[in-house]
Amino acid sequence: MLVYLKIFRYNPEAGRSTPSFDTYNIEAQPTDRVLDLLEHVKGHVDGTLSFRRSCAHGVCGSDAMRINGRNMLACKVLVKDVGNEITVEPILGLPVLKDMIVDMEPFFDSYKAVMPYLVNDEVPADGKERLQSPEQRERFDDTTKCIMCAACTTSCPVYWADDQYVGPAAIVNAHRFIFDSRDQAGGERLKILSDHGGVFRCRTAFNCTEACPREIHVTQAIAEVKQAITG
Amino acid sequence: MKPRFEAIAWRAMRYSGILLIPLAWFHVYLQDVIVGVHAIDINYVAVRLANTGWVVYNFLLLAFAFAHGMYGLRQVSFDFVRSERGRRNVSILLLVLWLVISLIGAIALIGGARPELITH
Amino acid sequence: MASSASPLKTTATGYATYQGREGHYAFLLHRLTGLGVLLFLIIHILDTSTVYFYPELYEHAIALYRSTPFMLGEIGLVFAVIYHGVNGLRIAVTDLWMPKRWAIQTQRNAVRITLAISVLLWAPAALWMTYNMLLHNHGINLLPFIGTH
Amino acid sequence: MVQHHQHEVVIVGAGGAGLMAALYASRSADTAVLSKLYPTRSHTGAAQGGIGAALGNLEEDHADWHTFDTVKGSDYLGDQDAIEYMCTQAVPVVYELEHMGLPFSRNPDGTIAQRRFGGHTNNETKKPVMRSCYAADRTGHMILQTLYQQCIKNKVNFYDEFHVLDLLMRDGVVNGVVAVELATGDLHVFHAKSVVFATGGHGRVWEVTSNAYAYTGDGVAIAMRRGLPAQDLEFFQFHPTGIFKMGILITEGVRGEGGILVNDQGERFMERYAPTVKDLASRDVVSRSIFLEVKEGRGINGGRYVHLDMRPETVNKYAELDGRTGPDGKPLIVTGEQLLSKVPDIVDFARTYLGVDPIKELMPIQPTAHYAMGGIPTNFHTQVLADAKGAVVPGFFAAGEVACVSVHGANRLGTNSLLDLVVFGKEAGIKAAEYAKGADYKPLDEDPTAFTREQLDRLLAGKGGEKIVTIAEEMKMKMMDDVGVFRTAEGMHSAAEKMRELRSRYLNVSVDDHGRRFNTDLLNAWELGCLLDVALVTAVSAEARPESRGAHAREDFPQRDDANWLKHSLAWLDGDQVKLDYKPVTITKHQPMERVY
Ligand SMILES: Cc1cc2nc3c(=O)[nH]c(=O)nc-3n(C[C@H](O)[C@H](O)[C@H](O)COP(=O)(O)OP(=O)(O)OC[C@H]3O[C@@H](n4cnc5c(N)ncnc54)[C@H](O)[C@@H]3O)c2cc1C
Ligand code: HEM
Ligand code: SF4
Ligand code: F3S
Ligand code: FES
Repeated sequence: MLVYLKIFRYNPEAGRSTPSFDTYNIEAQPTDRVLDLLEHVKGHVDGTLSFRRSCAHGVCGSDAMRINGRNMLACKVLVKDVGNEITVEPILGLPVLKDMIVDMEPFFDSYKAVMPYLVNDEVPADGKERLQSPEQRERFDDTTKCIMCAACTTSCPVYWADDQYVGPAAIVNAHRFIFDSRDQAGGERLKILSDHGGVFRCRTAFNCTEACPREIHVTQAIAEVKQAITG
Repeated sequence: MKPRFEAIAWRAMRYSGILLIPLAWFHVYLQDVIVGVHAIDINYVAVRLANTGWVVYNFLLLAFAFAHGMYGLRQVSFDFVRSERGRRNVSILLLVLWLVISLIGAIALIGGARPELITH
Repeated sequence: MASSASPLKTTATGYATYQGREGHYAFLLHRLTGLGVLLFLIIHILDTSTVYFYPELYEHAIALYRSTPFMLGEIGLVFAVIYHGVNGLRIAVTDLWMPKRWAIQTQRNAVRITLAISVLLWAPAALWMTYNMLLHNHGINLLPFIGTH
Repeated sequence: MVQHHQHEVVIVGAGGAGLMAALYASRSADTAVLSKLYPTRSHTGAAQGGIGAALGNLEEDHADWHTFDTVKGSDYLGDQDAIEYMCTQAVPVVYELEHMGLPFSRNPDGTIAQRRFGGHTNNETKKPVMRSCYAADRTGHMILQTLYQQCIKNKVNFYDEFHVLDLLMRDGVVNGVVAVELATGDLHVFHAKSVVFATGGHGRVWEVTSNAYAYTGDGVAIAMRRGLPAQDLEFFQFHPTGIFKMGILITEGVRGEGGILVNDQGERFMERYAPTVKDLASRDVVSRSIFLEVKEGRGINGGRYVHLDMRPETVNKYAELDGRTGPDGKPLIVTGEQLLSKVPDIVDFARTYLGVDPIKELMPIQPTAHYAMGGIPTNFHTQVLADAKGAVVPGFFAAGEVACVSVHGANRLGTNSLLDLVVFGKEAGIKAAEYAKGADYKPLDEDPTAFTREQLDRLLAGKGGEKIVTIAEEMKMKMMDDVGVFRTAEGMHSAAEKMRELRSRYLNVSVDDHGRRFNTDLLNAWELGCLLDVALVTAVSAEARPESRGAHAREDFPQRDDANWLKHSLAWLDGDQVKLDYKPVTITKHQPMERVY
């Protein structure tokens, strides 16, 4: 089938300092990934087109972009899922550096701000594993799935406006530790998240949950953190 | 403790919202739909404000709806005012507005309507 | 050099063009109606206060409220209060008591139901207010058998 | 503009191996981690099955058994001292991961959950043993996340999106690397006392692969360009069931649950190739069978794929024919729902990428390039070796898939790669820091970026009009056909010739992008150069080995030849020529035997 592909372009170095769109007509299979189309354009038509990708099957989190107006992983959406008119734009709310490539530093900074690591230095005397029941493990299973693709954070209307907001991805990663029975820094994390840029900025717009390619219940995780804070 | 404030406000927003359903809906249905603006004039208001029950009702409405709304506005404005200083200024401004307007409303509620002052 | 659109522009772009699902539109409408009702509330507190401070002005104000544009606005206001309330209830109840219901299908349905309930509650009021507006401002009586109000 | 940095230890790669090395090196030495991807994008995150360690949480198990299984799995080509070291270290290192916060799945008693995996057995009963420690079906993801989190906690120095292009050496001693910063296009020289390579594999040499775009063999190619050898590149594992064309992995678990492979005539062809175990034969056997079916025109519609059928009615039919019974002795009957709950991820992949519901339809699959057993030769202290006698390259360490210790020999067992990463990643971190503490900074050459600039400038100046994709396509097809699951002298020879031709045409590639910022066009072209180098050496090393062993399967030499070929190959790339040498396999306890399961 013939696909009409419209791609956002921005590259001040090459004189394209005003964002604009290039269009391509491409012969594609319905089962092609949108990422395959981008690779086709880059390989055969215009090598300057730039985007990030690695695993090509939705597990590394490199290629979140706005496809037909909604955040998705280009490698996890097929042509037949989005039709033959496809518009590809960078995710919103992070500075665009070149074409689909945005500056991820602010995103990772927010992640780092919520202490996304286990805090507990006590290990059993025999050096073996700490015990944790399957139920305790299940409690935070959902939020361990995050691949930090930023699809959620950059779909959030609050984040678009307010870069002080840590955003759903950071909260998801905090949730993963707050509800881990082995962790000892839950209180500190909750304190960070109850501050101005924390969970209470969330207006339950739900775009994050809709956007998450790992089908994490993001809004639910945020609500659970809010409840943990307000007791 | 600022953080504590956001958490309490979050709960307050939800409880006050739930409370506002009977308060605000009844008010709106009564005045705008059942009675209607064509039947409302200062005498109508005067009669109502002479009744303590209605005064209390209006007080509750004023207190909850306005606080709820102003806090909501604070949240909305925080989306766009990102600096700590800016946010403090906005908070102060909204607080002052809230107090002044509430005060005006409260005085009017207590003082009641004064149709006798109309001179024409 | 990065292209950092201003947050205002990013937000406007996002609000207007992001193809969110039900939740996105519910959020926008909630915000719009909340701010709308607040604006009205402020005006309303101030104008009603004139019954004490400056009664003469109140008469002018009421006259203004009776004009057709204002009455149309009032019909909108009623919708705003109803929708904001029903939707606020959805948010408050889910947040406070059933966070597990922040699940995709549940919320898509919940938002649709919220909107349906709002319209159902609003429609009779809106019809009645329209009837009154036409009757009082334009002398049209849609329901002659009821007689004049 | 060239920027200079100095760190005692420089680690290239931020996957499982690189991050583990970083955690340990940074405890005592000033350490920097360079990665061309954000660390969490590394391919370690794609691993699902689990990490092997004889914890014995559910049944009796011993590190010795694990050692033997690995030796046998390697078709006796693995070095037994290294294997024993890895399997013994497995137990404490898995506990260590748990202490770092890795969310392993749990048994009812709260201990780490374990499951069975191909090739891992109870050495006495010969039955499969539960040895694979797992976190749902996301074990690699959890390892990567946990290690990255610990690095954040310990404030490890990261240089994200820094693509390393060259290894710096002086008088045979490694003293740094050169990298290009993607965001600016600037070259950076990292002056170091020790360098650790942990850059992963090179599965992108083949057309159909389970490997990431980033798997372009940079580490091996860079080392070879600096005159160092590559070991055992002829051994590359093909996993039998990858999604047709895309290569995305479909786990063995599907066949473990009773799924079967069928050809165009609807025939269950594995009956012919492996009459006893049929569809559950080992990876190399199944891959070869599929290949033969396709070659003989029995692929679906004559195409390059066959079907994997896991519909409940099929599973039940063959369960009865095979006489497979449930615990109650009655024929095994499964429902669609049960199958779905056993392999949820696969069902998701099939639905997303094939639009096929595997409970109701057939999945088109073909063998997919999966794992590099070969790589940069190291001893089990991760020190890189320069020759067959075992001389170490001072200051240079390698770990993870890029390295060849060799613990996987001719064929890797499932769950042993993740283990390899953490055990040898840790060792690399410790050893690199130790070395750095006892060494001085070796002065850099006058113009350390010269070689890098030469490579990049040539690509930027290219006017020949050859396209990167064209050359890449030809390489992948040729390697798939002739140096894939099944090999002949003729095929490998023509592949080597083809690689030589492509390498000369590569000199004429031209790139479209001449900018500096995120010039992924240029870097893709550079990566293609690495792939071509690795492909050539693979083809030549393979052609030179006239036997079938593990993943190296030859039509013309179907038998293993221990008398002549129980040895590792070492290959040096010199211009167009590949120079080969061999070194003995370290054998301690286990003498080679015939490999039957
Ligand atoms: C689909 C799939 C499933 C698997 N399942 C299992 C399993 O169940 N169990 C198991 O044990 N193994 C499994 N494996 C194998 C295992 O996951 C890999 O072998 C292992 O993760 C490799 O880890 P690594 O640390 O060596 O490399 P990676 O994790 O790939 O990291 C490589 C790093 O090097 C960096 N890099 C590369 N080149 C450069 C350069 N030129 N400059 C700078 N940085 C560079 C990259 O950015 C990356 O950070 C699986 C593999 C695949 C593909
Ligand atoms: C009728 C009952 C009402 C209910 C159940 C209700 C509920 C809510 C809730 C739960 C929120 C919080 C949303 C969030 O934090 O994500 C909210 C926000 C808000 N409410 Fe109400 N409310 C009601 C009436 C009102 C009234 C009468 C006003 C006007 C004065 C108002 C103005 C606002 C504003 C401005 C916001 C902020 C919107 C935003 O952040 O986008 N609400 N409401
Ligand atoms: S929560 Fe989901 S959408 Fe957000 S970063 Fe993680 S994986 Fe991506
Ligand atoms: S989109 Fe944003 S407002 Fe909350 S529910 Fe998600 S974080
Ligand atoms: S390329 Fe890895 S998630 Fe899409």
